[in-house]
Amino acid sequence: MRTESLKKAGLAVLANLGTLALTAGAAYAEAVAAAPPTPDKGDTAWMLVSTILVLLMILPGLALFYGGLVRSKNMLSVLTQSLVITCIVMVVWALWGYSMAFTDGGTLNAYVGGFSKALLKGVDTATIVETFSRGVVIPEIVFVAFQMTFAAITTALVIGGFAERMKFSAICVFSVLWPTLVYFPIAHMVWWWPGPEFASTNPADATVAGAGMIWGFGALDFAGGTVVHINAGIAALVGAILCGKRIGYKTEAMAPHSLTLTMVGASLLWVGWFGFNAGSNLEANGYAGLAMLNTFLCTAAAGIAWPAFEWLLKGKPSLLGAASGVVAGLVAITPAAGFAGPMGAIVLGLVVSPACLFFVSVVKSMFKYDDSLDVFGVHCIGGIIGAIATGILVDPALGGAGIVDYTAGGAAVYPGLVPQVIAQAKAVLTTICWSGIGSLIVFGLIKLTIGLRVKEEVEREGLDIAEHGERAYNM
Amino acid sequence: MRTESLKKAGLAVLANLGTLALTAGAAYAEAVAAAPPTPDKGDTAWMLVSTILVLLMILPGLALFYGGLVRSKNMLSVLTQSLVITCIVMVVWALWGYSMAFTDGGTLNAYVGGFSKALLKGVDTATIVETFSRGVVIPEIVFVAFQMTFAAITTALVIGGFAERMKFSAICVFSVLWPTLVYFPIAHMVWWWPGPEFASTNPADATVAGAGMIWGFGALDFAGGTVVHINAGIAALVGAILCGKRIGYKTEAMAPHSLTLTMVGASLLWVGWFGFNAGSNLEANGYAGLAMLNTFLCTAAAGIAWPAFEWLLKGKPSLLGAASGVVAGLVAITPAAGFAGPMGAIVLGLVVSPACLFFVSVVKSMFKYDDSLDVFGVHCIGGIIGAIATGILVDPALGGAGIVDYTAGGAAVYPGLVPQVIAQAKAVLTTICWSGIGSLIVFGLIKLTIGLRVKEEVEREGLDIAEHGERAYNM
Amino acid sequence: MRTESLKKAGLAVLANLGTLALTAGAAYAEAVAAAPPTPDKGDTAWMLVSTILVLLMILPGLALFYGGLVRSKNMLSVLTQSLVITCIVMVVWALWGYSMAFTDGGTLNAYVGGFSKALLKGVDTATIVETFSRGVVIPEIVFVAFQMTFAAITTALVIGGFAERMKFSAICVFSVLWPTLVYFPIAHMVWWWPGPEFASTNPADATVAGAGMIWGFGALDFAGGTVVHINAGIAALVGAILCGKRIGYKTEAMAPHSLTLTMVGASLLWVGWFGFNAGSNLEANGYAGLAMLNTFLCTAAAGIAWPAFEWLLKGKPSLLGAASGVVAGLVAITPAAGFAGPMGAIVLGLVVSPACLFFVSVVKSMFKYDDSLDVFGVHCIGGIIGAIATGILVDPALGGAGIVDYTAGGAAVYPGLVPQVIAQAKAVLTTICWSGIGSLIVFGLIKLTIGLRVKEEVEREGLDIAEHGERAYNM
Amino acid sequence: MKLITAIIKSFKLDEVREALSALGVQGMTVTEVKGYGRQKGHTEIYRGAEYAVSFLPKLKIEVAVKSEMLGAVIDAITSKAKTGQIGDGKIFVTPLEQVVRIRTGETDGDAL
Amino acid sequence: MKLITAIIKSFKLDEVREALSALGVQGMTVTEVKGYGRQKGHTEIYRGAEYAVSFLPKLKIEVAVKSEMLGAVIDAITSKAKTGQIGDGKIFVTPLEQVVRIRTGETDGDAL
Amino acid sequence: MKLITAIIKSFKLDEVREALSALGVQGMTVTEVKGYGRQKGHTEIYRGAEYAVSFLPKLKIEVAVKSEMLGAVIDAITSKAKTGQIGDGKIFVTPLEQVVRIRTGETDGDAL
Ligand SMILES: Nc1ncnc2c1ncn2[C@@H]1O[C@H](COP(=O)(O)OP(=O)(O)O)[C@@H](O)[C@H]1O
Ligand SMILES: Nc1ncnc2c1ncn2[C@@H]1O[C@H](COP(=O)(O)OP(=O)(O)O)[C@@H](O)[C@H]1O
Ligand SMILES: Nc1ncnc2c1ncn2[C@@H]1O[C@H](COP(=O)(O)OP(=O)(O)O)[C@@H](O)[C@H]1O
Repeated sequence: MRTESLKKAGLAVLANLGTLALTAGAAYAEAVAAAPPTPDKGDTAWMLVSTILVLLMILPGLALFYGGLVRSKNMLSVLTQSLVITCIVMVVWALWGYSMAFTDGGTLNAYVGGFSKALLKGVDTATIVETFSRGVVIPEIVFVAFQMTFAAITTALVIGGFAERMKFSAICVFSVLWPTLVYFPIAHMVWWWPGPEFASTNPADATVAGAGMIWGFGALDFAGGTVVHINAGIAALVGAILCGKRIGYKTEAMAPHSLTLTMVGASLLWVGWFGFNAGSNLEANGYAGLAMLNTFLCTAAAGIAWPAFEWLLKGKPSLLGAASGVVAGLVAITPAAGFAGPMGAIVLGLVVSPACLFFVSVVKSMFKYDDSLDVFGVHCIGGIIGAIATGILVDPALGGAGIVDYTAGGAAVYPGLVPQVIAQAKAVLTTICWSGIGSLIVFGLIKLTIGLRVKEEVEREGLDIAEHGERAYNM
Repeated sequence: MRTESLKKAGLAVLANLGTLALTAGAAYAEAVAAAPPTPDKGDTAWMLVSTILVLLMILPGLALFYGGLVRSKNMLSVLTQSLVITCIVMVVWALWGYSMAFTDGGTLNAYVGGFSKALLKGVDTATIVETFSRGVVIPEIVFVAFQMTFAAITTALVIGGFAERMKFSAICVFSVLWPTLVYFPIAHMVWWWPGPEFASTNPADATVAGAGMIWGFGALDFAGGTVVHINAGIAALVGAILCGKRIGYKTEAMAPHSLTLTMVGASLLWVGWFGFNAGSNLEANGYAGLAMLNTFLCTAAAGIAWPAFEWLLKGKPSLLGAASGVVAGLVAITPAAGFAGPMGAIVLGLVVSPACLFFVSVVKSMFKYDDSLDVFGVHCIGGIIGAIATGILVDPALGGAGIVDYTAGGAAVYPGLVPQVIAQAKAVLTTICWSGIGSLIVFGLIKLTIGLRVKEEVEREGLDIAEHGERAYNM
Repeated sequence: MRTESLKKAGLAVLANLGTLALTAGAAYAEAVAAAPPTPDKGDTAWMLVSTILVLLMILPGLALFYGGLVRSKNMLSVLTQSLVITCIVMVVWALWGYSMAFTDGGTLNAYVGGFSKALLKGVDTATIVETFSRGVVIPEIVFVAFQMTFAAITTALVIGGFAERMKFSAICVFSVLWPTLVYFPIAHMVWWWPGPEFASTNPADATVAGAGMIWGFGALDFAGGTVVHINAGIAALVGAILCGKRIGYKTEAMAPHSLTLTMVGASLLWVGWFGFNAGSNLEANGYAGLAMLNTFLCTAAAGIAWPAFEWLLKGKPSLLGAASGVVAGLVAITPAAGFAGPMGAIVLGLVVSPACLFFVSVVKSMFKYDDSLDVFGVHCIGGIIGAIATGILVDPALGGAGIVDYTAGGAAVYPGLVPQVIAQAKAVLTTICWSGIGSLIVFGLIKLTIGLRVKEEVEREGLDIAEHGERAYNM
Repeated sequence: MKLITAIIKSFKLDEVREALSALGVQGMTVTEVKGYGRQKGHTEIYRGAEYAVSFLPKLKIEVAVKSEMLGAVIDAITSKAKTGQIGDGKIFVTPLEQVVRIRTGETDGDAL
Repeated sequence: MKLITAIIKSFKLDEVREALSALGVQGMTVTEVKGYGRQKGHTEIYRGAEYAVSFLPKLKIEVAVKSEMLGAVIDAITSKAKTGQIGDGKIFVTPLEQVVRIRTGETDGDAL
Repeated sequence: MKLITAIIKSFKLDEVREALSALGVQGMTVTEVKGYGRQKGHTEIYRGAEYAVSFLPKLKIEVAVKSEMLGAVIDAITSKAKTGQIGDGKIFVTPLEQVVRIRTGETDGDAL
């Protein structure tokens, strides 16, 4: 088994070791009880900051990135949706989401956690969670907050697929159901594992047995390429198709009402993404530095490549192209952030931009779906490319960081191109299926009950006035 | 005496222990001299970041939140006022503010500090201040900067009450006088105390004797519910009344010129508020994590509740409602941030929004004052609700963190609902009175000398062109 | 020799000690090999954050500050240029920039580094670099990222000089050539030195011999007054002159299209500048606190002084004046951030604003060059004032922090006003010459080959549509 | 029929609209315009540069009326839009030959 | 010659322009306006305060045509801009005495 | 009296205004408009989607003058607004029956 040694962006909660002790043996549990590790304040400070940065990504980052792209009559609807989704998902996370993602799920553990920490029961200022380094921990309450922002941004990302036409009431229901059926399980499958202490002191099989299913594939996902981006991209596509095209799609001009705001949004996404990617390291050390540097370089390369290809193909390099490239680069490096080397990150950036550009301009036109803000074309496609590339770029021979083998004292190993890429592909496919089916159920249910779409007059007049009773601008 | 053991968001400056040694006894002073604690770099890093975050709250956070709500002809006046107030208060803080707030005031110590640190005398890279944990310190110079941002934002908050009509010269004078007469004393009354080392090694009475008056009530205020929000809210109301209503108030449409910017401002307030609330912990540990999580959850709940009530009552959930809810939630959780439990924070958020909504829509219309941007309705009312609720939610039986009893080795205690709520109420009332009277003096003085209000033509044409010679937009 | 002991914002890479061991002697090298220092996680966390903050300064900070000042038809061109320059410089930095700036340059070491770390060879999660305190290190990969953002912002600053008229293709070529010929060498000259360990254990001459030329002058530059601001200011002036004036300059109204955005940009510059200034300390300690406090106070004073002088001279204090003052204050304090005392910082702020105001209004009109966004008048002039003032304000007698004398166990010394100001002046002059000549070569080359300037119709219609095929706003 | 075009100060719109409604005028069209006239503009200073802004924001109201309404409408506008200070604006009357209501195809008097 | 001024709903612009082009009309000028009429506005609520917004965004199209084109142009606009719902807009026809093309100095019919 | 309506390129406004002032014209009203004509627009591409933008930003100047000024004003506008390139714009002249100055109630010639 090669999977036991993968360094993964999830972690075991020490409090759960009781459960896991079935396989772990009593000796370790006692040792932990004897001398529990204390959080380093540098790590805690970094994780507090990372959490704040992910909020910045959503509010106002994503809200502006998306908002700038719609027509001004729908601006407030995008902003309101982003803001209210964030609020709803956070409350849901505290009530049952954290528990569903980050506790042992008993017989369903391969797919989802349980309800033992519902209402954050047992989480207080003294409880801790492990990072990826043996013996290094951070306060659990900080981890709860950090992961909460991931749930919120993933859900908010989805709305770009059906912007300018979905009912606000449908959005509200979606933001409760979708995380519950789709996000929390996938987060559990990818990020839940027994932790480094257990992994270092137990046979590999035991660690896999205690982990989520996708973790068990041996797939690498440093900061959420599958959980966040592929997941959101698929959901957006499903939502876009079920909702139908916007009135006037492809016949009326639907130019972005403020590329200025879109650029501000893209910039704040970049700034905040360091909380996402380097924060996912859970520790302030050289690996966080690597994740940061990669997040700079892949993004920079992608930010060059997209407008460069536009320049070649359509004669003009555009700001929206550069901003789209930046986002595509950020998406692609997400799973690879702490695994690739800096030169690998640059190459990834150069590849992801033309691929996404091809999708949003050629493929989208071919299949004639109306993914308003290209969530599928940028996040899902970029996420898939990043996920697969991670399996390649992690190779130390290519400058990658290798995979931590906990059973071998934390040595960096690489199982070889084929098995690793297969593991990545399995993770991608599982995510696509789970998210596709789950999203279909969620949007289908809403469509059949309260309905997904606003009335035609509302869509024509703009959602701002009709749904929210306000206008974005009164100049 | 129950008050000695309260954990409060203020701290003793070790350099002052000489003064305090009158009560502390020579033994401790020597011990400190023998082995002064060194700041942990994780704590220092966190406090540097927190300070920056509070600046982000004002510039551009608050400036945009307020600016978006005024008519475009007055946009620059709001921005200029926010920016210049921040600058003035910072300079005043360095000259005499820090000293007035955070030194021993001798015979006036119950109300205000002295001038021993005027011009930051004696503050250098080596001096330190205590946090709330015994033996944990941070560099004093960082504390000076952190607290400076609090003085600046509080003063800037006030201008929302009389936006679109006050003279810029009056604003400038206000920003020197008001902090001096109102803010610095209240900060001293709430946050000045002998510190954990002293409190742990002395009888409770001695600690109270060395502390500011409101601290002495035993009132809890984690991050400034009284000092910042109730205080600014009252001052805004007084300013609004003395300044009089805007021309056209209630007869002309005064729709916000850019809710987009208001939303950006609200988002940045949220992002920056973690510096405010979690930073007020002065340490990067689990309590900072608790303050952060509460700041997420109360805000999220309030951000849901406000538009939900609008939906119920007026038929449409609005963006401005959601943004107002977010701010109300942030205000309410401020005093409670490190005291309430996560579920308590959610409940607080659900309560504060309808209360503020009621004030800004019903009460304000009833009393017919023109608090332009609802500083009173949101900050003062939200602050009062938060302050009172803190006394309840801190109860460990409700999931709260309890109150540190330094004389009992740092154990968490709770004096009971009635005494604690009374302590909170006394703090609220004292703040209302001091701020009300102080603000009346300040605005009254300005009105009688240079005048508060611009001429009618200026108000009609807009303050931007008339007072600043510029327009915000030239599209 | 007085120069050996200066505390400078550059540092030795331990990996280079092999080279330096020629002078250092084998004993030290062995000692280091025996027990390499480990990064403190608090320092690492702080440097991660600082790096992110500098990105925030550019994107969206600088982009908005500049963008708001141009006419709306050229908004996207400014944004695209800022974004794409940032991307290009980052990639160039990883490929050869870091190596040219921060490695030993062999025989050319006084002027520029070598290519030993091209493609970031040898930089990984385990390599470390020294800070300014003996025995204190941070991960090299974090330092690479931190310094990368400096290279990017300096290059992006330059475009303000010739905004609204330069071809995008010329901008792209510039952003590869200029850093290579101008920025990397100057960064090396100012910031490359053998580091505190070497300096503490070797004669002063040996340290100077291993350092860059300007470092060798004994000049102080805490965070890049010369490298960043004077450098960018000169390059902008050269570019503006070679490019020629905008059509309609001084005859048509060219009012800023959105002072709102300019204010947001100035605010984010201030927020991010703490990463720049306090981050340049490379450690989270009291000196970072001092740099932060000075960055607050000088900026605040300058933000008051500029509109105050406008008020006196032209009758109205403007927002653009306050924002310009803020930027001038930030520029001026940059070289002095960790050296001046708080009161010195206030004085510096009060001085720099009227000086820059005089330049942008009087001198610029006299010489009739079209430095579109006053990069020369604010950054170069402000930078020169700051650089010279640093030599005065560092004096402990004026409240300054003094200069670390590593050969005397880290004591704070001051060589006297005259020698220190001469050292500062030499640094300023060297930078002006190198940047002036280098920029002339770069812009001259571009002018002679692909040309610098857009066609007249393009300039009239606006660069957005003609060069990027988009409009910023579709309201 | 006549087309009445009035240039007025922006803050007078609501009063004018109400007065016209009271007269039975059922529709009007408003445009944001910049006016140049006897009313002086102002100077804007951006950093060093001074710009004389000679165009001031005004509103243009267009009302199509039956000829017999002309006097009443002009009086209403004049009285409501007047502040007595320079820059109050002007009223222009042009002949209107034909009116069509798009929704119904009604014409002329019926279309107003 | 006639100057035709039509107030229409914004989203009808492209259809109208195409129809006019098909008739051989080579130019037109469009302005964003606010219309007040039988079509009711909406209420906006900002925190407590409610505003009745009685002006709705419309587009004004101005087309100068030779008199013989008048009927065809009116028909084209009427048919394309019609949704059948209140607020579709109006067409106004005013006499046009003279037209000059600035570029060439051509006048009247030649200038259109 | 005549109402002169000119569509011109935006950057020509200041020159035209000065020329008219020189002729003694004391007022004018300017509107931002979008023009469609022989001058081709451009294509905008947003991610995949291409939009042909056929409307270009222009300024509309309205000047009410006494009939005897007509020729001079037309000449002034024509000469100042001309670049010789397609899209320079047009001048339309319509009859003006009545003018009122709101401030004073003066009418016609006195009101200009
Ligand atoms: N001859 C004119 N043609 C068109 N519009 C005019 C003319 N004269 C004035 N206006 C419009 O009327 C407005 C008010 O005119 P002004 O001369 O400033 O004051 P008053 O109306 O009090 O005489 C101007 O801003 C302009 O929009
Ligand atoms: N008398 C009028 N004068 C000028 N414009 C008018 C007049 N009546 C209507 N309009 C314009 O026509 C638009 C549509 O009119 P409205 O009465 O709402 O519906 P309909 O055209 O279906 O009768 C209005 O918004 C206004 O811009
Ligand atoms: N028939 C028309 N009716 C109204 N406006 C017109 C007409 N023809 C042209 N215009 C206006 O004049 C502008 C310039 O016309 P265009 O045909 O592009 O160039 P030119 O004036 O050089 O012939 C157009 O953008 C439009 O605003």
